[in-house]
Amino acid sequence: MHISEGVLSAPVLIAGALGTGIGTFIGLKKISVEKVPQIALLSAAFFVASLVHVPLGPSSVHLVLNGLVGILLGLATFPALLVGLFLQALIFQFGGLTTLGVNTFNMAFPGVVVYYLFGPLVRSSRSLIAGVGAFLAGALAILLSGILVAFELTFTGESFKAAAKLILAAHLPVMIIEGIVTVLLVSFLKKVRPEIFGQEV
Amino acid sequence: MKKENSFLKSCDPRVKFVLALLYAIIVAITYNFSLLVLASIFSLICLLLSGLSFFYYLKRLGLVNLFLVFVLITLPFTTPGEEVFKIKFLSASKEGVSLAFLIFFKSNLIILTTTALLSTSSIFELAHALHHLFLPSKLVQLLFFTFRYLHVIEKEFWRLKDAAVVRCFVPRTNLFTYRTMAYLVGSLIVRSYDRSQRVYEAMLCRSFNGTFPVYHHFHLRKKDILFGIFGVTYLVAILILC
Amino acid sequence: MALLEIRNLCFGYPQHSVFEDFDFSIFPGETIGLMGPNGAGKTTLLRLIVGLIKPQRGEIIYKNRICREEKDFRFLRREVGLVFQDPDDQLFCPTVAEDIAFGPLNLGVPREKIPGLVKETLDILGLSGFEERVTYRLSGGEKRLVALGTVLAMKPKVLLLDEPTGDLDPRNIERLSKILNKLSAAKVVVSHDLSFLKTIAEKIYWLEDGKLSLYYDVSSYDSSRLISLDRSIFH
Amino acid sequence: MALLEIRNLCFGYPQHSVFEDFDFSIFPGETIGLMGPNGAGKTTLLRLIVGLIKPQRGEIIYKNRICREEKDFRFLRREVGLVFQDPDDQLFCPTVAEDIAFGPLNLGVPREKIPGLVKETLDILGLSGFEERVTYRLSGGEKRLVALGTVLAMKPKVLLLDEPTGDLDPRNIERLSKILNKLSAAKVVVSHDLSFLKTIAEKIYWLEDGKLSLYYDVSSYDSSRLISLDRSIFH
Repeated sequence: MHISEGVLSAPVLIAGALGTGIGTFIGLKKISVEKVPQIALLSAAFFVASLVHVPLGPSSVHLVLNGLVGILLGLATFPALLVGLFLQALIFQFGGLTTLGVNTFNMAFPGVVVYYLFGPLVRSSRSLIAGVGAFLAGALAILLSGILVAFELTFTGESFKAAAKLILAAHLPVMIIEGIVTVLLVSFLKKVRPEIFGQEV
Repeated sequence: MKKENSFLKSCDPRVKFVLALLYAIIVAITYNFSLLVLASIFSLICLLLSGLSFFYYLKRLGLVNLFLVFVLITLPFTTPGEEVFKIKFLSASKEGVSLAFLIFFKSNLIILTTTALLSTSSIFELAHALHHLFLPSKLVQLLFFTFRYLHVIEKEFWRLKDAAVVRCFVPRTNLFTYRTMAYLVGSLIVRSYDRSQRVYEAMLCRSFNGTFPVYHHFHLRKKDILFGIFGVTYLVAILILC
Repeated sequence: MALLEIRNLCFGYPQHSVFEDFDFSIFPGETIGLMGPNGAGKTTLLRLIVGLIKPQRGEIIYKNRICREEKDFRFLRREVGLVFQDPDDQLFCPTVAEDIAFGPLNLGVPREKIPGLVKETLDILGLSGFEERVTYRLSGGEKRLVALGTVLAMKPKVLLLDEPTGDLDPRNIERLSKILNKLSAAKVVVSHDLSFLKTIAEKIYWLEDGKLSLYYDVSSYDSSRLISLDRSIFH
Repeated sequence: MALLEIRNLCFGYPQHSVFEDFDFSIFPGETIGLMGPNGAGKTTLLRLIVGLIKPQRGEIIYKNRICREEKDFRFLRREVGLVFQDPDDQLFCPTVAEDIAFGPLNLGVPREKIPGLVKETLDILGLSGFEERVTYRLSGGEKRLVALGTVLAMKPKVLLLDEPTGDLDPRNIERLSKILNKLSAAKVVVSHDLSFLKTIAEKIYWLEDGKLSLYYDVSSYDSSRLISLDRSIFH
């Protein structure tokens, strides 16, 4: 979920921008020039995937997939998502310039975390282990994003606590769906193009 | 939708980007109501100079996301203070209502102004501007490629979706639907990955040697400089005054 | 009586109109070839028939049912199958078997009948034993055949094919033409390849400026003669 | 003397070999057509020539220089241009002008000469005034021409084209053939479209099972006759 402009306090915005700045700096260093088109096209693919609405009962949720981005791109997750969110801000007015740092951090940091925690599991040749790893990666990345958003709101002011709880609760069903979709996606990619998992930067 | 040749449309994207960023920062971090009123004068000027229609802005504001709704409906009830109204056992405070209003005002001001300043340039122009401002070239290249192939990949996705629809696919809340969605997205990822390799090869075939040549250069004209100076002065002035 | 009929169809983009009061009908079992310059609206016509895009005015009638809303077209799509120009657009499942099973599963074919149906479809295509192959890694020719198979498995009454010969070599084109000739479904085939169309279609129409004109008629002409039309592009 | 020569080339994938002791040469200014079944290795051959994939054995010799390593191929690619099958792979810059300028800028053409070069290239293609057009919004036919332009702007001595007619209609094919006939560069054109190849090539070869055979020779045959080869596909 993208945090809108004008909500968070200055210290939170600055911390988010710093975190994303450092993450992007390290990520860019890891991307060699010949990898630029690859990261960019995957970033574009995930941008399009995030527009996909998945039915959930009478309503629908849109995919986030930051867990899978993390697994596939490792540290390059930061620049890839930064570019994606920047474009979303320009094209749809989702998020914005001042919240770009915070929003990127909220999605990319969990991606990098699940990359280190579950990357080896997902890469396992045994499909059960890979499946469990993929579910945890997909679900935990969302949970972590939700926790970060809630934390940032609470830090901005005590009166945002209720909103923080609501938003965290809204993340729970998304978490399950993301977990399932990530499992299915990983099994698809492993069958069709296993090389993709060997290419993380 | 866009009127041709408005002032902002012909303005240097670097100037516009700097102003948009400065404006967004100042408005985002303030809780001072009089500063917001002064800032809205700046917004109004930008709106008038943009040449974009009222309807266009309305559409943009309509997209204000779910997030703001969460914040706005909870704030009046969670902020302690003098009670103004009550819904069942929940009491809304005066302070809470005014905080909710302040955030709503700030959020919309920023959206309107950045739209006026940035939607009058194409994304490619903005990316060029960023290249000339301060961003590392690898990040700008990433931005270029992502935006360029966004369209290709989006069309690819709609064609795949059509292929599913033609074969009588109707999305529902079940595993079959989730699997189908995963296959569609997975296809997109695999194809993008393979295309990226062909794109890199196409670059090699045109003697790419590791540095991206830049073709376009911007030229600051007098009116760009004047607009920039006016904007920065005004924004800094209201920040100091309030 | 026509199986599928288009009446007074109007469709256009903001800049230019593609069809104005366009009429067209398909009878059971017949095969119609469709030629015409790029951008004449051949693909658009096929997409209009299956309701992927909706006309501004006019009617698409399938089995006497006027199709207007999505639910009407859902009914139509159960029996009218479209094979896309690019097989990569049509195939999105990991294996050939899953791709072929996708349509029938959506139609509610019981799961236990699926393996038999997949096998039968692959046999028709001459691709027996391809069930577990990864679709994405098939050759161009094989992909085209599987894309056709994904629609055949739904046992369509009308088959719409958009440039099915694409980048096929002569051998594969012949193979395709043999498969198509064995099918009993009515077919509308869009192609630039006249000699291919001649092997499968009874009538070939030329679509240009939103108008259809008869271009070649197998039943009334010697198969080696073309209707002589004064077309500038053929100088 | 041959401008580009391939000697004893061996290349294969783990499952099957594509070329074994393959020989091929291109002389200055000549145009060679290349046909063959899907998967015969036509695209692979073009990719081998420009060094995007490296052969297991054998030599690619350009202007008497044996190309083995990446730096040799960098030298070769300055003068041997490949036009990809899918123009979207080739056009990766925002505007037409930038895309056409990309190659020349990499070759070190001075910046002040670029606008003139871009204009000149667009004039050749009949796309004058297209400089500031956004590439992803071009039509399919325009994209193909611009993709050709990105390579032409580098003034290649050898031009390799992979299925340049793609989904073009007869009108655009004729336009392409006129453009190609005006160029002085040697050309190798992979296509399934024999009638198109006849309008541009002096010799057309058939590639199958890693072997080339002469299929059609403009210089020694009447243009309406095909070399009669006992090919099962033509029964």
